[in-house]
Amino acid sequence: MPEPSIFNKSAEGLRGLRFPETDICDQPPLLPKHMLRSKPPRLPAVSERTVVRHLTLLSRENFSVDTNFYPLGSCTMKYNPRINEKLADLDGFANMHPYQDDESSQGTLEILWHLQEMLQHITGLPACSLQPAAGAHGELTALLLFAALFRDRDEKRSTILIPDSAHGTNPASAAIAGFKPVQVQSTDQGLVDMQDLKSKISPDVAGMMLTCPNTLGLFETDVAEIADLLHSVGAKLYIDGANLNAILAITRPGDWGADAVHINTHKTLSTPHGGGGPGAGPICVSEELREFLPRPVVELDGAGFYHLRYNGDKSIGRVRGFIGQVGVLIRAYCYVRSLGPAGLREVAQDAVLSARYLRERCRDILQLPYEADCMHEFVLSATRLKEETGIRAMDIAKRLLDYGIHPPTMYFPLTVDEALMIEPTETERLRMIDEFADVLRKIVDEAHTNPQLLHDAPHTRSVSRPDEAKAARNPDLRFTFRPHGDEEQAPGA
Amino acid sequence: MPEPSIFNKSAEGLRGLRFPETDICDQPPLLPKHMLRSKPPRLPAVSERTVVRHLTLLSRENFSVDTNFYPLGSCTMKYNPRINEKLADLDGFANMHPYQDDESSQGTLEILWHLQEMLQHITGLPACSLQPAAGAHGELTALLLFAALFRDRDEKRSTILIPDSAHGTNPASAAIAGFKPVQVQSTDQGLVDMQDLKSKISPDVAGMMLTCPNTLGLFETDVAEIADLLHSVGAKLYIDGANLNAILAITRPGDWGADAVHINTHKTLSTPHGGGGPGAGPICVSEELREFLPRPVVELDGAGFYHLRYNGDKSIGRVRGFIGQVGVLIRAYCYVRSLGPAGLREVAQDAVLSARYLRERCRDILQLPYEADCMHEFVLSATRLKEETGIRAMDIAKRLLDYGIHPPTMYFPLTVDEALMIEPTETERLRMIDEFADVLRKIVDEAHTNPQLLHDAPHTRSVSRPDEAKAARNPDLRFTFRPHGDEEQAPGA
Amino acid sequence: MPYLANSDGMRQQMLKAVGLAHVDELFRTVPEHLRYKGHLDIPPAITELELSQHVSTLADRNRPAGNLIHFMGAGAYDHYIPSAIDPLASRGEYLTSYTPYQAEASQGTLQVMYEYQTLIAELTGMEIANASLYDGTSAAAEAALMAANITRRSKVLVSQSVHPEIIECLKTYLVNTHLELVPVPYREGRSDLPIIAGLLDDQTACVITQSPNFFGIVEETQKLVDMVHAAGALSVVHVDPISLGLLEAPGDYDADIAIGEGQSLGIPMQMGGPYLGFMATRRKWVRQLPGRLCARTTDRNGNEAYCLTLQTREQHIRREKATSNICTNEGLMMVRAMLYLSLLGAEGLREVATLCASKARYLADELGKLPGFKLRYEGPFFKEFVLECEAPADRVLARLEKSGIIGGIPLLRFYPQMENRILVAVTEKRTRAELDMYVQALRE
Amino acid sequence: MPYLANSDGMRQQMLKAVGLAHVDELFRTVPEHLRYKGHLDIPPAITELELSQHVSTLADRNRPAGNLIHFMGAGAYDHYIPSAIDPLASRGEYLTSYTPYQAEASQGTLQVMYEYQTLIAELTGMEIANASLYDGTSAAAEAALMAANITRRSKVLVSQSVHPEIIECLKTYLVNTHLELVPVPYREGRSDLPIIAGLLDDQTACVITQSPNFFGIVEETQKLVDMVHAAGALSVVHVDPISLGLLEAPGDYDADIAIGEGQSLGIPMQMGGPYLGFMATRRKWVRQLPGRLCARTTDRNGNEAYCLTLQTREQHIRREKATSNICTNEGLMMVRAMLYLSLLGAEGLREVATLCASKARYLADELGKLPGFKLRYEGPFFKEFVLECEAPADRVLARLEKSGIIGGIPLLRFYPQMENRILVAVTEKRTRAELDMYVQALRE
Ligand SMILES: Cc1ncc(COP(=O)(O)O)c(C=O)c1O
Ligand SMILES: Cc1ncc(COP(=O)(O)O)c(C=O)c1O
Repeated sequence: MPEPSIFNKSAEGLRGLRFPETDICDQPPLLPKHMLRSKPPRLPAVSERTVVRHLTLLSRENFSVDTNFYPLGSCTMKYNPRINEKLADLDGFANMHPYQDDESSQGTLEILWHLQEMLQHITGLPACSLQPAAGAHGELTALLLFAALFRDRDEKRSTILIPDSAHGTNPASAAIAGFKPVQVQSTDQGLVDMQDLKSKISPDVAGMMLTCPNTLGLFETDVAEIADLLHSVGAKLYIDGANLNAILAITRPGDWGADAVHINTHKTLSTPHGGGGPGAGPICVSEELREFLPRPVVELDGAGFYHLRYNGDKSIGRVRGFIGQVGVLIRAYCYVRSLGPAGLREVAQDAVLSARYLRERCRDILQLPYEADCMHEFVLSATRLKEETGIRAMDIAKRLLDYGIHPPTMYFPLTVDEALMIEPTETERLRMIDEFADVLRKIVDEAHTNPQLLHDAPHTRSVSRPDEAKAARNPDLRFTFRPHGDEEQAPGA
Repeated sequence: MPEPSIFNKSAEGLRGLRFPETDICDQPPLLPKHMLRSKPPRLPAVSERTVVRHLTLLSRENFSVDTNFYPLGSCTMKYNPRINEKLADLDGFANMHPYQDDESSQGTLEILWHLQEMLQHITGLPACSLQPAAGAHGELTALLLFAALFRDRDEKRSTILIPDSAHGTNPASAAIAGFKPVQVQSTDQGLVDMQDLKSKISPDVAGMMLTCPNTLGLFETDVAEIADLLHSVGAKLYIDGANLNAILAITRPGDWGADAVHINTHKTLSTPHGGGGPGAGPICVSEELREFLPRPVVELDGAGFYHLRYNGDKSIGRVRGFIGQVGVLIRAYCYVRSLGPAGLREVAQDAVLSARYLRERCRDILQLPYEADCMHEFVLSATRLKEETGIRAMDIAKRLLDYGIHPPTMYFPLTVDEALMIEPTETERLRMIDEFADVLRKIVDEAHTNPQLLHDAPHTRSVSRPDEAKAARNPDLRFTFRPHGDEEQAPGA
Repeated sequence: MPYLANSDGMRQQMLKAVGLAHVDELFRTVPEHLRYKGHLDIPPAITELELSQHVSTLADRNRPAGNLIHFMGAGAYDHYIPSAIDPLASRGEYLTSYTPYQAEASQGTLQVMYEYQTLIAELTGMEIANASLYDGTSAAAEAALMAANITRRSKVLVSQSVHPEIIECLKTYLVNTHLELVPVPYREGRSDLPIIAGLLDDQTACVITQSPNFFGIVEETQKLVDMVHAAGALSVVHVDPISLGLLEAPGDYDADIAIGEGQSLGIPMQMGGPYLGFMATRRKWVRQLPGRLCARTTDRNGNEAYCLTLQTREQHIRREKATSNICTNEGLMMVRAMLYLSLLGAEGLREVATLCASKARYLADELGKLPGFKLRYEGPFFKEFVLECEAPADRVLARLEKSGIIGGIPLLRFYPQMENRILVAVTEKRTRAELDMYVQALRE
Repeated sequence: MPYLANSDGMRQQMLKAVGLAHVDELFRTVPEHLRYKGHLDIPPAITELELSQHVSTLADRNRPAGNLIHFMGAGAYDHYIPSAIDPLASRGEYLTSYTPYQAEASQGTLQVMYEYQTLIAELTGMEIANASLYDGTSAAAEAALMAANITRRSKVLVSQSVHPEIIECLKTYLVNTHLELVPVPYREGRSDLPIIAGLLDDQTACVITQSPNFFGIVEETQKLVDMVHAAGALSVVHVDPISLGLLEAPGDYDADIAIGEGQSLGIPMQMGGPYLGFMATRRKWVRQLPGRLCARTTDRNGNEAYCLTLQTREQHIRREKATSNICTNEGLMMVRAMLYLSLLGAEGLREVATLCASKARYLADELGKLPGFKLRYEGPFFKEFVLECEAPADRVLARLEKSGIIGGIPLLRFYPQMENRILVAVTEKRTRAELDMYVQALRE
């Protein structure tokens, strides 16, 4: 039985929460009549119990890290420690207003300042802004810093170079920031094609956005040369840090010559992904970009007092309200403190080891498009299987659901056909990783013996594949109320 | 796939939690060698993530109030408000040591004192002990009070009268308290047989334990006469308050002449049942029993100061450690405050109305053994269906699971054959109650058309009916470790 | 180390299987000279017990709202958070899942998303809503880009009665683009309609206003929208979702894009984030909308099913042509807002809104009677108002703090000329006694 | 009203369906003169917001352990609670389910129960364990009844080095039965073996001791058990579960019934309850065991399944012949203990135990060096010890409190002659600095 809509459970007179009567008497009308709402919104009228049951039952329809192996490449779906949730929710953090003065918020500021420092050490860059709300937001912020720097120097540069294997946010961020993204080819080894890159380098280039390790899970071995090349024409190197999990305490973007990098806390630093967010995308930048950072930044004075600095003439301003995703950042701080430098290094080692091991186990099941050592993730291609059986990466993905495993990232990066990008992470056990390989083999067998089983997968979920074409044709984006109001149709209500 | 045992996930070297190194150096051996454990317990060695996944997946195997209609008669499985959980978990309550002095625990003591008062008002009796840990514990405590009273008066009384429809805890508590339980017949109306009762009344009778409304959901209309009868021979009336939900603010045991009553907070006052507990079973008693109450009791002095009184020569002592189920009692207090007197009355009205309505809807589906108006619950009998189809109450119960409904209480009370005791509670919606009746009708149809379907039910759970006979024959009560230690066998691990 | 899944034994086994002798060989593709040889200057690992003690000590160094009587607002408010929200939103199945790209493994999140979209559409009176943006501030920038995209025009007017951080954020987003941002001075705490009228031209993509505005004043939105429409531009209005329990909704006055900060909908203040940007608009502009969208459709068996839709608007499909670069959004905050609105219903929302308005009015009236204090603006306000003091605001606030009252936000923080002004916000949590204490503290 | 599921309209519909005109008619079977006509003297309903403010204020009136440096023990201890416990144990599926009578709808709770039974059996070194009793104190009474039942003997000896509340509870349970309780004085803080030997006879059902005992001292359990067995009686030993990370387990010294208070296993102190009584024993006595039991078995398809078993021991089947009257037990606390032991594992438990013992030893040694203070007993102790002061204990404790230290429990509370003694407990949460503060505060 599918869980009905909350709107179908609505019945006049029911309530989930009541508020006290006002204790203020004899007030004149509070607001002029024409400003008042005449038609109330059709929010559901339901009891608390109905809401609790609804959300509890719906939650069971989700796969999650807490319930399933979730080797979603590029997303680093690792375990989210519960202590971090608990600490970030402490009253002393949760109930702080963003405009409280520094003196009354020393606890949070101390955490944020230390996190800035930690991220600087991890990335090897000297300055940090915690403001961006997610990875893409960090990309945008950093590109705006580049723009500000060039504006400050009266240089006109309008191009941002981006490899073809890049994540979609890279070109999108470049465009939103007002730049023209230009694509750089990859070699058949899956790395930046240095020839192509050189051909596109010019004084109009403001910078390059490079993911390293890249989205194929490969380390860009030429990264230092790329940095030099860019710098030689006065352009900047931006590192998309989505894959930092592979290189924590192993190698640092700052040491490659990068000018800026973002960190996805919700990947590398294990803040939970929440079904789509929130994350945080702090950036670290070089000394010359520091003065352009958004405000506020957290500073520590000689007397051991932490404060938010809001001034700075050259700051780009701000990319969001208030300080940043503070609640998320506290979790990230806790995570780094729990691991320490040695632990961070072990994270990277184990993440890479798991991927390498799993890749080895998968090599004869599907195709490995690239032979180079992978880092924390690797891509498989189902092209041959598709030719042989008509079974696509999509079908494999859906069939995995029947085995209780969340599918890898599909059809990304775009440079590989029928791609499945697999990232086991350091928090999944050998036994489960072995099981994944076994299941994948079984599915490939099924593709040969019973392809229909895969075309029709999944079989064990509450729904089969949704008709996405129909959804997009005339999108049904909200509940349709019946003309007569009382919506109650649902028993589970 | 069933979730493997946590012991099958164990692998040497893993840990869910680490503790700091000691910061104390150079200590001599802490304890003599012969006192030290030589063989460590075989607890699992697993990471936090393994534990989280294990318990999360297992939780989904449960039906619960949060996820299913749960009309389990006699158990009052009503909605458990979340605010009560949140407030009882506040640091100021959760981290209090039971021996802190009164001065540092005024907040908790104030709540407990007020709860004593509230329960006294609800039951109509002047004194209260919050100590008992559950209903059965309250029964035992009250019977020990009776014994203490008679000892104090040098009266020797050894019999406790108990109706045949009583819950098993009643005779069990009487026996544990050192009394001899004697059974009283019910009439074919489902009420205490006054003739039989009179025949068993004697000066050896210490008291009677009466559930009212009784376990058939019927109000014992002769309750005041019963009290008089008992009192006429110097015996006491104990009311088993498990069914108080039906009569909150409607009628009060104290006004019937009861000498003692227990309240199951985990039923009537909505503290969650936790898969078996914890509950709390505070008792309210008459003035003459007050001095025998267990210690401590909470008192309020003239200066507005709350304190725990531990002295009292005649106190029976204590039936457990410390003060009582304080965390549970705080939830009960919150619940009563949220409803107030008018709300409590509405609870009773709605609970009874739902039962009456559902009974009406079920009357032509199975047999109604008693015609009298029911209170908050009612009993159906499947005797006729069993004769006609071989389908028993048990089969109906198991088939209900396939429809996502938790079965009613089965085969209780013992006075009804093939009993299904149904308590919808005031927190379940009309729509769901209607659905229950529809499903029950459907199941009875299935009993005629496809009895095998019912014999084999449930079909939709992760297990079918467990072999209880096998379980009892040679009970497997704990994991069997393999001789060689490392238990890892489980993929989901 | 905590959180790692494999034991040393397992590691050895894996290394062997991939033919390596030592973990360092895993990083062979990292050029030798790029390998980090140092020791990160980060404190060594601590155990959960130590972390818990350490971070709790830091939390205690803060002075959160609960310990004080709190009148700060300006976009983040101390509203009551219903108790059912935390235990539900924190269920592992919501907390630890990814963006619901795999629909069959995400029907839970997807249905919540669909219901959230409906709730926001209803709340704002608009046709459709997306499934969240980073926050209410960046939502304004997204709206400006969207309006420019729809109208193919390049001028963005913003009233300076809008929150100054929103204006700052707009500047930051737009400075390197072809769009021109024109801030329009306000008058007596309200958008200056005549000036806006004068600036509206055939290059104006949109006019951004806020109501209740930064100073708490309810704008004359209907007039404004009519004016904007007359110039062929779009009206973007930033609203307080709680206010919509009482005030006219953007859909009622025909606004084109409604945005706002969802923090008030069951999200703790947590010093600024994570919050929840919401956005609602007309159905015809769905393809210009930034952010994720969930649609109801059918599965292969014809059963109801939910999935993400119109992903061709998004960066992972359309790349540089996407309507926005947003990827990770505020999913879990959306779950909280969905819960909040479902628990309150229209009635509950009306009650909260009325309590806020009534208490704010009471406090304003009482403060206005004190010598040395007056309301700065006369316009009708919702839950926030500007108090003008004879004395410098910081002195007044310091006096209040002695009584355990955080009296509001000194406007000097945003405007150098506003040294004597305090922005005071009143939520339903403030009791009459607390309001009277506020007045009393200033009377003494 | 909150929590009620039906609206007035629905109520009317239902009333009509049952043929009644008014709700009062629902109670026709309640004799008129018994109906309550008054108005309950209970405060009127308050909303969630008001309740939350009211109860939070009360919580603030307490001074919980976290705000102080805490050395209280005597059966309830301030141990660290791993953070994964709360979010898992509070999942609605565990929190709001009933006793798992319907096995197919309760496999979650049942499997946890089975694993808990295994964990407790392992921890105590015993063959089997039940699925909880009310608490560690009443568990002693249940054990006495069980021993009497097994041996068909009637004398119960209890050493007075057992927690005085346990002795009081035993008295309360046994006073009206045919069983005789004989408290045996202790000597130098330990069970007096010669006296016990003298009292043991062929009517002795069991001897109840505690180790570490009420004064923190580890008893000579092996000798004691041998003696008890020699008399054909059973040895009931009450143990601190944390101590079993370090100390010999009851099974090691061949005890017959091991009981204890499980609060230390991840359950907050919450001023005394709900806690968790555990009990473990020999397999041959399973039919005499009180409390619920879960067994692993197979279902009809031969798959592994769990169910309650041997319910014929229990009150709902066997009524007055049941082994105990317990029905509702401490299910959710059992889930917490299962989580605690799984998270720590044997290694973690050993670490906690060692930290407690080591810190307790350090504090005792340092305090012993101060003039005016000495350790009262010489026996080896685990995490608790008795400090003897020259000054009255309450004066000493008051001095400590000035430094924010709750120095322990004044033993005067239990024994009139112990005016100068303090029972001091040290858990792994106390830091070296805090121990030094304690010493410092008494040195001054
Ligand atoms: C390589 C890469 N870059 C950037 C992003 C965008 O990060 P976010 O989702 O935090 O905005 C992602 C997210 O999936 C990514 O995988
Ligand atoms: C009628 C009746 N009496 C007593 C009890 C025992 O209460 P508890 O389980 O709280 O010990 C119950 C519990 O089911 C009951 O239904």
